[in-house]
Amino acid sequence: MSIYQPHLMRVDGIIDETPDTRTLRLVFKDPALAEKFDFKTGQFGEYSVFGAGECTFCIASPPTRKGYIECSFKKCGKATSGLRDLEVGDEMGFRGPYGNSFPVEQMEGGDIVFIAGGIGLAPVRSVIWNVLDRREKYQNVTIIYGARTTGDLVYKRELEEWSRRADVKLWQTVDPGGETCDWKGQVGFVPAIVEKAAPSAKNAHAVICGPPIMIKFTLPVLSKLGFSDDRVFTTLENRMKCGLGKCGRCNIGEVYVCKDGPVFTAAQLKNLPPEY
Amino acid sequence: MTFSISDSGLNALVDEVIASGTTVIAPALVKLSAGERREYQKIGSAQKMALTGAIVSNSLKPFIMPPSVPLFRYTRAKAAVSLEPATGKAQAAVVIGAQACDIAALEIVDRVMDWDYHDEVWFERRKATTVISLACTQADASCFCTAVGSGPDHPRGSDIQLLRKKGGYLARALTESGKAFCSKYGSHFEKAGDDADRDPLIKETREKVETNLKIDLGAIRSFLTRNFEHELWNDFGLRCHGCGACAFACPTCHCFDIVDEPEGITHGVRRRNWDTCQTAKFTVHASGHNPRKDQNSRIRQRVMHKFQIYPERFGDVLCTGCGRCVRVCAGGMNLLEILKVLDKSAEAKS
Amino acid sequence: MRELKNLAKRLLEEGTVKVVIGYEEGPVGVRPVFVTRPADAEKLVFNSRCVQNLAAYLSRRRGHIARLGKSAIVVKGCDARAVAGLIRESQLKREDVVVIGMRCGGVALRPSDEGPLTPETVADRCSGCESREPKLADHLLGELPPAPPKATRMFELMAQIERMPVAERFRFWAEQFERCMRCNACREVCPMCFCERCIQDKSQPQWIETSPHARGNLSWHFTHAMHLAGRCSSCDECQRACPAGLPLGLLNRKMAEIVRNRFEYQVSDDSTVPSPIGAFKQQDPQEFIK
Amino acid sequence: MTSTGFEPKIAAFVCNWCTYTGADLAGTSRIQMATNVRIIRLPCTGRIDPLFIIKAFERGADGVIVSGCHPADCHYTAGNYHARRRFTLFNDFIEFLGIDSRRITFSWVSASEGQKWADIVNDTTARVRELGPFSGYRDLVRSGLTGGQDAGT
Repeated sequence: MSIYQPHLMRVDGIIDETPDTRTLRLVFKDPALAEKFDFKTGQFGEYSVFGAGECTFCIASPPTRKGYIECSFKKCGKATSGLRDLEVGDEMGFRGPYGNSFPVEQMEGGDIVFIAGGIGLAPVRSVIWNVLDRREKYQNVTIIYGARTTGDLVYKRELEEWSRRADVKLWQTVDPGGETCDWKGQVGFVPAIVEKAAPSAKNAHAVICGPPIMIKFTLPVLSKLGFSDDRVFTTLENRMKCGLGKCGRCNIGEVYVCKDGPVFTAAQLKNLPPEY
Repeated sequence: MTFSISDSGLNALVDEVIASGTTVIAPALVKLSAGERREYQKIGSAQKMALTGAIVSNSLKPFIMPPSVPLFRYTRAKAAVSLEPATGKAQAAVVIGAQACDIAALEIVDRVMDWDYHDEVWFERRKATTVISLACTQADASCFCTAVGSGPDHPRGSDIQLLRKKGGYLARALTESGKAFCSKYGSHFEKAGDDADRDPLIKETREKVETNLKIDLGAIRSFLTRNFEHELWNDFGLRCHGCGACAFACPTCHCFDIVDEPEGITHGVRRRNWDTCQTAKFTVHASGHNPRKDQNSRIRQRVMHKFQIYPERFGDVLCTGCGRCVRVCAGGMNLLEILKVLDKSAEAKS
Repeated sequence: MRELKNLAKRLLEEGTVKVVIGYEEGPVGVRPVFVTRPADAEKLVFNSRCVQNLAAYLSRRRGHIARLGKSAIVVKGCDARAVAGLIRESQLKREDVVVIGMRCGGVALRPSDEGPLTPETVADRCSGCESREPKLADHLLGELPPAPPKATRMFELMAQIERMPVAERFRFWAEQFERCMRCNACREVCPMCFCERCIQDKSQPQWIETSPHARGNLSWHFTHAMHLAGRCSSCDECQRACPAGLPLGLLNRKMAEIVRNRFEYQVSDDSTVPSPIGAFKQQDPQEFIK
Repeated sequence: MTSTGFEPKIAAFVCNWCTYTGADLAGTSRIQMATNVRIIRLPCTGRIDPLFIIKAFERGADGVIVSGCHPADCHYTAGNYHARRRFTLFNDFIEFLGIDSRRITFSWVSASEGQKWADIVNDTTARVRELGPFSGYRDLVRSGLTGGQDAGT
């Protein structure tokens, strides 16, 4: 079987996060593979809909939960439309896991700040659950999550669950004008809310993922709060086809996002050429 | 071990290999409406071979990595899907009379195709192919193999190397499969050949190519590392049409696209097709954002990938100086000119 | 061509144009050049090796050239037809380009073909060319050289194909399109191919299979010829740019013949005449419609 | 049924206002006709892109019928005039590429010409059945070694 042939998966569950964003829960058709399959948080895979093509997403479920993987995606192209048309019980393909991962072991013993914007919460959610499933190994956990409007917030049930937990400090925000009358969370752009939340940088790491504009304005806030660049981790999304370093598509300068990434520190981001 | 083989001996050898059912690929004369040219082709008999003449216009890439190769076929029955691998069908093949720049390219691409993940779709054809090179005696103004660590008689990548001599060829078996091939078809080879009888034209060709381009690859590599935003990139892209003919003609350009092609409602095939970084849709994101917005950045990517990115990771340059990108370019782009500008700027900087 | 160099220098010095798109002696034959500084006007040449159709560089898709500002362009008769095509289809305003027309004595097949023009080296389109003195021109330079020799290879190939029975003709084209690797040079080099997003790049639905096998290639080249019907300025650049050496000029030549016979329309460098496919007549031929 | 038992597959691209209604009339008038035709309805002949016809052949159709309103009857006033010019080019050019234009029938069938529609269907089916199957286009895919690199013997 060539490295391009995907494992067959069955759609086990579908959750509509927002009108155009959906989460698929996938289980391996071959039970032996379901047993053996393992991955690290932050790794990505290629999800195949036969006849439409493949698309590249991170694995949104944490590695601490065995037997299934989840991915969240927005319908905006041929392959994602194919994914969107899948129903529970349909079969599709998955190739992976590829790329590097968030160093959750290295973050143990300290604080962690999770910052996400819009559907950027998908890769971060995998790390959040990975941390919360081993909560005792970490100090304070802060989650700052923003979206354009309240309707655009993804993983609403989990946000609800996190807000009820005592050992997690959750800040939810929507862009100015995106709030509804009964909205109890913050109102403002994510960088402003990070400044307001002002998480302490002492012995802390940050995991950030969202639209480029949000990252561009949040990184300076984090460094002002004292976070050093090599303690801030983000994940890059570049166009990919093979996901394993052969198709020559995802490189930024000499860095291959599929091999050296997708997880990078802010320090690495700074000396990447402006080609992403 | 250096053997020698006469012209008639080589023809007999080729006919015997063909008779044994092995595919033989060799330069052949092709008559086209655009004139006559020499191309690597699957040949049916020895007299189809044209071992001398103009520079071979295509490369060996279509035989190891065809422009479109099926990866697997899928069939959908209601919810269930079944996949049937379409690989694993490569037949044994022998390449005879290939130029040094085309064979060195195969070994250069081997490195990428074996980087952490072993690409069976590439290696099944690669392993099934015995490569017999012929020292090159035809070079033109676009050749620069000597400037990138290769040369007309460079043995890199050849299982057996042929060098022209009066009335026949010297044959040097360089690898295990080369020796095995020589012993299998030993009857056609005569006693040891003397390296001194090689055709002096080979040496003349090397000198001619050396006059085309002399550059310091290391200086260029370090210059490229630090000058991503140098303004010289803005002058290269003007005449380029962004078509990709250079990448398709290039023996070392290995980038590809993976496409699903439904052949009906319930069945179809997933194919791997040649692709090129010279087009906008190579890097455009679903959101419409394109990290490489104009042609200048794409030319920079192609030059960087060959002379900085690949060398940084594998030590060698991703180019064998065959000059095809110059010959096929409709806009008059010239890689030798670009390399000269980079070499001069690198000198000025250091 | 002293006249051309002086004109280019004057236009740049006056600031009438920001760039002069012309021909220069490249490392391997003549090639396009984009002169922005008056001193570089010395590079400009015009001879029988100026084969390229520079109108392709006027299309809006070339953002990095449009950014240079208003341009002047050196054109032969065949190139002027392409400039007229861009103006006719409102890709370019007439006043946004200074057209430097060159009286032409025919060009060679390739920009690196030295020596005088002979029936073997002259380009196919030059035989019997009636627009050796372009009408669409702000400036008209050079004396009119003698008419070029006649190349017959395209006519012979066309006749040979038309003599074939239909099944053999299908096999002929199938073999030709077997060689195509879909580098799309024929599209990128064509001045009339200025779509922002080509139908090949539209994937929902994917009308034309992008894989370079003979089936996808036949569908692409068929559609390309249909989309150029009554628009192609027969500059044969697609044929010259094709690395696989396909006779693509033949497809457009046949389409031009059909358009001429059926709608008495000849592509010219007069941009006021609408193209035939955009218009219609009440009494168009319809004998093949039952 | 002919000796070879070959039954052609024919795709019909018809305009919604005239020919589709005409075909419907043929049905309601219980006119008997060949069943080889698969009708695809489009708003107007002006919307029938030559690419649809090529796609039909690509996927293995043996024949194609394209039919719409008579000139001057078009619901969109000029759709069929534009289509007529396009079909004129298509018909001659397809012949040049080696696809037998007898496999394609262009016709004008108005909403009241149910019988004419049945005749078109029967004539085309008979003609294509006699021409035989046309899988040449669909089988043009040569996987593995492509790029025309085969010099033969």
